[in-house]
Amino acid sequence: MNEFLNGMLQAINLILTLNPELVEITTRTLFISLSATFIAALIAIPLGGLINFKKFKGKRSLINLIQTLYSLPTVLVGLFVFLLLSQQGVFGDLNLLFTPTGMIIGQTLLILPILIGFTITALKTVGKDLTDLSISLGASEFQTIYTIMREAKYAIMAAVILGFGRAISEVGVAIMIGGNIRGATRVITTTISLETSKGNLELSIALGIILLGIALIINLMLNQIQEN
Amino acid sequence: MNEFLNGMLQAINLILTLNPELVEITTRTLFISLSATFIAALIAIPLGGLINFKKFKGKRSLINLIQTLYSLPTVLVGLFVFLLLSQQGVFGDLNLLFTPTGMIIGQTLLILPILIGFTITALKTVGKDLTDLSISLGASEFQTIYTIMREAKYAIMAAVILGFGRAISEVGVAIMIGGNIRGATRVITTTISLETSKGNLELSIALGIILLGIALIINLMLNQIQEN
Amino acid sequence: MNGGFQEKQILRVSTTTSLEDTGLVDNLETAFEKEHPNIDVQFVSAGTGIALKYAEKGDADMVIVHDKKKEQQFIDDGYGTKRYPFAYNYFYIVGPTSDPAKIKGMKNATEAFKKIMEAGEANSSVKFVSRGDNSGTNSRELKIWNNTKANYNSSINGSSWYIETGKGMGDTLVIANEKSAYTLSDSGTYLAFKGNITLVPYLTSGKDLLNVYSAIPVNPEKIKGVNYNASMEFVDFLLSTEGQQLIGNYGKEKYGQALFIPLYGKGEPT
Amino acid sequence: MNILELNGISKKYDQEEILRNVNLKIKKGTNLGLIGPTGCGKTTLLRIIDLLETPDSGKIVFNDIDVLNSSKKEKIQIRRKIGMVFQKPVVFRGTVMENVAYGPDIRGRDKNELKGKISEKLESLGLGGYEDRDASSLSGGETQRMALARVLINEPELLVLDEPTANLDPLSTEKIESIILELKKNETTVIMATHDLIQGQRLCDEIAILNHKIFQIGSPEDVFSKPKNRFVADFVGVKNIIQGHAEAASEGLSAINTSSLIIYSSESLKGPVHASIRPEDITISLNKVETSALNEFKGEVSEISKQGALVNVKINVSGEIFMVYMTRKSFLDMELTIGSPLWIQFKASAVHVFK
Amino acid sequence: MNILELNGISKKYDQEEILRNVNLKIKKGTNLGLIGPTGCGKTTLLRIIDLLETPDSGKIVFNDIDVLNSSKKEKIQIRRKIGMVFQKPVVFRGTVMENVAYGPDIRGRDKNELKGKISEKLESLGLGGYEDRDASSLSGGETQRMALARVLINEPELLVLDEPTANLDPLSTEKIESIILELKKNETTVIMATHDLIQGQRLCDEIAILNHKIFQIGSPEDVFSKPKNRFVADFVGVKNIIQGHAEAASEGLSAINTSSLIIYSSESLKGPVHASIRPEDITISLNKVETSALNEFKGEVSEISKQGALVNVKINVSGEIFMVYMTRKSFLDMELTIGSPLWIQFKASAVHVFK
Ligand SMILES: Nc1ncnc2c1ncn2[C@@H]1O[C@H](COP(=O)(O)OP(=O)(O)OP(=O)(O)O)[C@@H](O)[C@H]1O
Ligand SMILES: Nc1ncnc2c1ncn2[C@@H]1O[C@H](COP(=O)(O)OP(=O)(O)OP(=O)(O)O)[C@@H](O)[C@H]1O
Ligand SMILES: [Mg+2]
Ligand SMILES: [Mg+2]
Repeated sequence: MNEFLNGMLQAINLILTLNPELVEITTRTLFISLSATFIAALIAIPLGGLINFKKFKGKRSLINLIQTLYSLPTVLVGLFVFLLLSQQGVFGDLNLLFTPTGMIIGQTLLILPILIGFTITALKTVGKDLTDLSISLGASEFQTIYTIMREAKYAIMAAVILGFGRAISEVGVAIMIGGNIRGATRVITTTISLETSKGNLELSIALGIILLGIALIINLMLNQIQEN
Repeated sequence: MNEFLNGMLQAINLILTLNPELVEITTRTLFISLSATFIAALIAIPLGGLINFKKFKGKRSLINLIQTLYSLPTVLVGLFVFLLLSQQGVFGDLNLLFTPTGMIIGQTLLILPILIGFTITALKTVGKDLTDLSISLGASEFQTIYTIMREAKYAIMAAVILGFGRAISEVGVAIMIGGNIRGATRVITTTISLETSKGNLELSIALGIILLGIALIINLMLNQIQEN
Repeated sequence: MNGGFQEKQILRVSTTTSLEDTGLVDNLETAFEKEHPNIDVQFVSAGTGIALKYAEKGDADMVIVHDKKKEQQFIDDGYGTKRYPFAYNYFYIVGPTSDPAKIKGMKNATEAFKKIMEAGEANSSVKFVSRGDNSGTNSRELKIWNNTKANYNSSINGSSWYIETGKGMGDTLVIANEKSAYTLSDSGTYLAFKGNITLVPYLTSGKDLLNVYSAIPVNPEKIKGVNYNASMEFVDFLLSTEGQQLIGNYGKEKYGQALFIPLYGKGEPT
Repeated sequence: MNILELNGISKKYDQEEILRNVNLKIKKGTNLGLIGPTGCGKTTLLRIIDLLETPDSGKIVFNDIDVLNSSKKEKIQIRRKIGMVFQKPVVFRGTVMENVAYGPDIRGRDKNELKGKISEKLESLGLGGYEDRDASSLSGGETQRMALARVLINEPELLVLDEPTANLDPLSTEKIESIILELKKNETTVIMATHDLIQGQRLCDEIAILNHKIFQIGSPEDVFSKPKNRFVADFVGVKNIIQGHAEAASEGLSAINTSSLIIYSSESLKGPVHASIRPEDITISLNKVETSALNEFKGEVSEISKQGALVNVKINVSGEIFMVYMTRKSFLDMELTIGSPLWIQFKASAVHVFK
Repeated sequence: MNILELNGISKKYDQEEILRNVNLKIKKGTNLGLIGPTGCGKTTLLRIIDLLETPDSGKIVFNDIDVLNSSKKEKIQIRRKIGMVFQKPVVFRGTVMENVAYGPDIRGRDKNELKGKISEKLESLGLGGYEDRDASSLSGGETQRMALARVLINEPELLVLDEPTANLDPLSTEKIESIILELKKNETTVIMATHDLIQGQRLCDEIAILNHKIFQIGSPEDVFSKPKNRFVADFVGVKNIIQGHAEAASEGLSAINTSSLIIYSSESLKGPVHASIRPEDITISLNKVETSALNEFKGEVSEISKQGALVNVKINVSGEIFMVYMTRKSFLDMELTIGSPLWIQFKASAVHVFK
């Protein structure tokens, strides 16, 4: 387990020396995963709200389907988006393959089910009394959903943090769509994979620790947002 | 996108012919991921309960840390467990590297933070009134925790489903600790990776679809359990 | 022998992903286990670096790789007993059909690389994709760049025409295909991906492109507990006529050509 | 003009019929009290009126609009004219101010402008200075008053109150009651469920006695003194109820034959009936007196219980028990104890007869 | 023997002192009523007694055990002897049966054996046949009764009730009250918060008037007729309160000088005082009469209001207003209207004097 101690020292060293490649990769990682989380939250929270509050046929099945997509392997999402974005794919003309934008799209798709699913779960735990109260006070459907969201904000923020964690820690999408191209689409996880396959275990560990450090900072910030 | 259509056809074909290798891999996948989910739930649900109900210094920080571990990259967990289980590692004598048991340990560690964190989130949404009621009726601390768990069972089950999804869809741990050894530790995701790297995209897609099918069945079963 | 009812032993072989991707190891495993029912061969595939690490830590009994320099280092450090070369083939220099660097018909890999570099500097549509992952293929690529006498660190690495993927061979081929770029590939992976990509091979032989595969048992004196005997059984099988024939025929059915040329006891080609 | 009409409202939960063919017409500006035993469907009916629950059948007309057949948007508009205070008041996360501002907020009113108004409203409900308190930490009574403020701030045309003073002490109850009476001056219509009969009497123009269906509706005076049937009589606490058979007697009177007495009534219902005499209509004397009261009987004191300012005396007349209220003073003056013999008198016009 | 003693209990929430130095001693088998305005700390005090809240200072002794200094285990044992029904009853997910079985369950009792007992208990509370109903769908009153059943099934030594009949109609209230009185026979001690003064009078052996601190504690009779101070007097609804200055007069009497009258009292408190006369202790006559009452004044009717069986008449005597209760009958007999002149009389012994 010496590797872990060395990894930690190496992590500190990399951070203190502000290793330029590390800075570049970290910035890119943050940009991509935060963007994906933000976009996914923007879609998932209202959508989850709608699904929770609307009564429709097949609702139970839809929720089951969403929960099933928690098991979506990242490679499969990667493959799917890759086929869409490749030169021969439907969106080939957009030239998004092997770009950070492409990776954002992939990660967004990856974490959408989790965010939608857990928004629904979060809202389910808010009592019917509050929904009734809001409606009774004259709220429109949209206003009611918004109100209940606010009541469930703690749980919804937990879902967002989870989504971010999934995005920043995943590697399948990043590698399939980004291609791990140095200077263009390399992110922390793909670098870890690369260094591991090179046998540079300590560097991998150092990078993993740095990733967790970043996640900690982001979580603290998200928690701060939620308090207000 | 033809690949997806073909992949789907191939998936159906593989299932209908009960391809023996597929059956073997699928059984192993299920065994490993269900075991990991089960063990993790067994640890995480009581632990999450304790953390939620106990008042102690640094609780907020502990929860932040747990939420940070949502961002744990699978490779890092893989690496960590690999170093522990390798012949030179602390638990080298147990000969667990490149075995399903080792993979179960890795996946358990991977999903523990999510399960603990979301158990806490689930319990937080149960009103203080119910805790008070339970205590007032003479429940011991343990009984109160159990009661509140039952009140939060929907959200806790959602967390378990999420944990299972994470376990069955991850590949980093499976490949680092399992080694993707044919006939011994090959699971669906590592097969997908292998087939993708071989260029057999359609087979990869077929396997991905089968994985989702299995996840659907398990989710339906877990939901069934929760109803009772 | 206790009447053949000996306890089943495991032989763990760590190998590179590019070799596993060809599917050869599956065939070797099946044939070997048929002859040695008490040995369970387990192939663990990973990047060359980690594959050697597995062996160094005693988690594998033998390695099969194709990176002579690293193999020698492995033996010099005392981890491996001896190299047993058992087959070879050639790396391919592949590129887009339009061949913007005009390397078609060239025979010398070093010259071809030089041309690609010059064309890349002159013309933004010429690109070269490197695996950049310290794999055997990547080592060979760097060796060829060195032969061109150009300074790799200053004039190649970091240039806009030179793309580093840090990925396996298959993914790298796919990226090269998407980017209409040249790349260096082992023949097996290229043939496996041929159906999915439009890249064509331009140089497929020559000294620079020679790719020798060898097996190295882990040294039981340095690493306690490794299964040296089984490793030697497997080496014997690899070098046996039966084993060599199996290797020589592999791929004919699927790709219409053999992927590996067995050595049949001849010395390692140079 | 009727602000609200309910026609044939029925509602079932799990096969069980909670409301059966409920008909109500409420004039603008009236206070209607909904009284009935627990579980009789009061809350259910109020929730239907607030459009939170859809009846299984029936028609609701609010301000001439057929509510059940109107669009979602119209329903929201109607709901904005109705304010309901729930029996179990719940609060939104946040301060008292945020809770009360909710209604104006969703109506798009400017919050800052409203702050003063909200503070005034809180003040008038005895919650002055509570603006920044965490709403979830309020006491039972405080929560109930905040819930009332939250509704009143929207100036509803129709105010629906589900047991509005159930958690309040007498002083707060008085305050709330005066606010409800105040609203009447502003033409606000009020429908309130209450289990406090006296409160219903004090506040309401009309009382409906509900037990899954409406048993009687009318002025409090009528409902309390002239119950139409035994259920209402029992429920409103009519005390002296006697079963008998009524027959025509001389001069437009009817004679009610119980097993042991004949009681004269000035009402004309015939056949098997119930008769009731309000305790306050019965006088007592130690000796037989000559009065105009047609009914005079001899009995003896069987039970004495003090209740607030009054003493309840039960008098046994040949097996029928009559309850009489006395002030403490006259009780002491007459020196009554259990077993004291005495005479009771009541007029034929004080005998109410019903089925 | 005292089952519970509270010594110097204080509790603050956010700087605000909710309870200040509360002292209580409760004998086994007594019914203590806790009465006070909304927000006065009743619920807080009950929660402290149920060990749900820890006071900032003070001591709690339950059955001779110093509760606050006892171990967790002991606390659970004590809590199992105390049953509390909350003001806002909440329910566990599940059926009524499951809710009521909760207490026995966690005490490890056999559920099946208990089923009959639970059904009986439900029956006795008017919830017969409710066993399999979803607890969350119960009406307000049903929920409250289920909550009572959930606590009674554990046969607590000390029963803590927070406004137990707040959501109940008169009939159900009567039922619950008779159950509470029944418990007394089994030596169960009861502490109940209520805002219903009459209920307090009916059910309790002792009444404590609370407003952050205890203002008075004693028998209902004492508290209601002899309030120790203005707060209690106002709160318990003492009607005729007059300010004045008391001086010694002949024969052990004191003379209370208001601005316009001199009132004689048989109590001896001197100095600036309040005096109160219960409405039922005042008699009325159209002409001056010769009685033994030391206080007789001439006044005129200033207000008339009917309330249930009684009529409230307010009489203005040189600016002081006296309220008198009359039965409807005597009210009609005297033919009173606003402005009618009359005389009032009350004895010196009916004048209660306090600070
Ligand atoms: N957790 C809390 N945080 C802050 N303030 C609180 C909290 N709990 C109660 N209070 C405040 O303490 C005061 C007393 O509350 P309590 O619930 O004891 O009143 P109560 O006498 O039961 O009133 P009611 O008759 O309305 O139920 C109230 O002003 C209330 O707002
Ligand atoms: N959602 C529901 N599902 C099933 N039964 C219900 C539901 N809501 C109410 N009930 C039942 O309908 C009956 C009427 O309930 P409702 O709440 O209208 O009574 P209520 O007259 O308001 O009583 P209370 O005075 O106790 O508040 C009760 O027996 C109740 O248990
Ligand atoms: Mg109700
Ligand atoms: Mg209270």
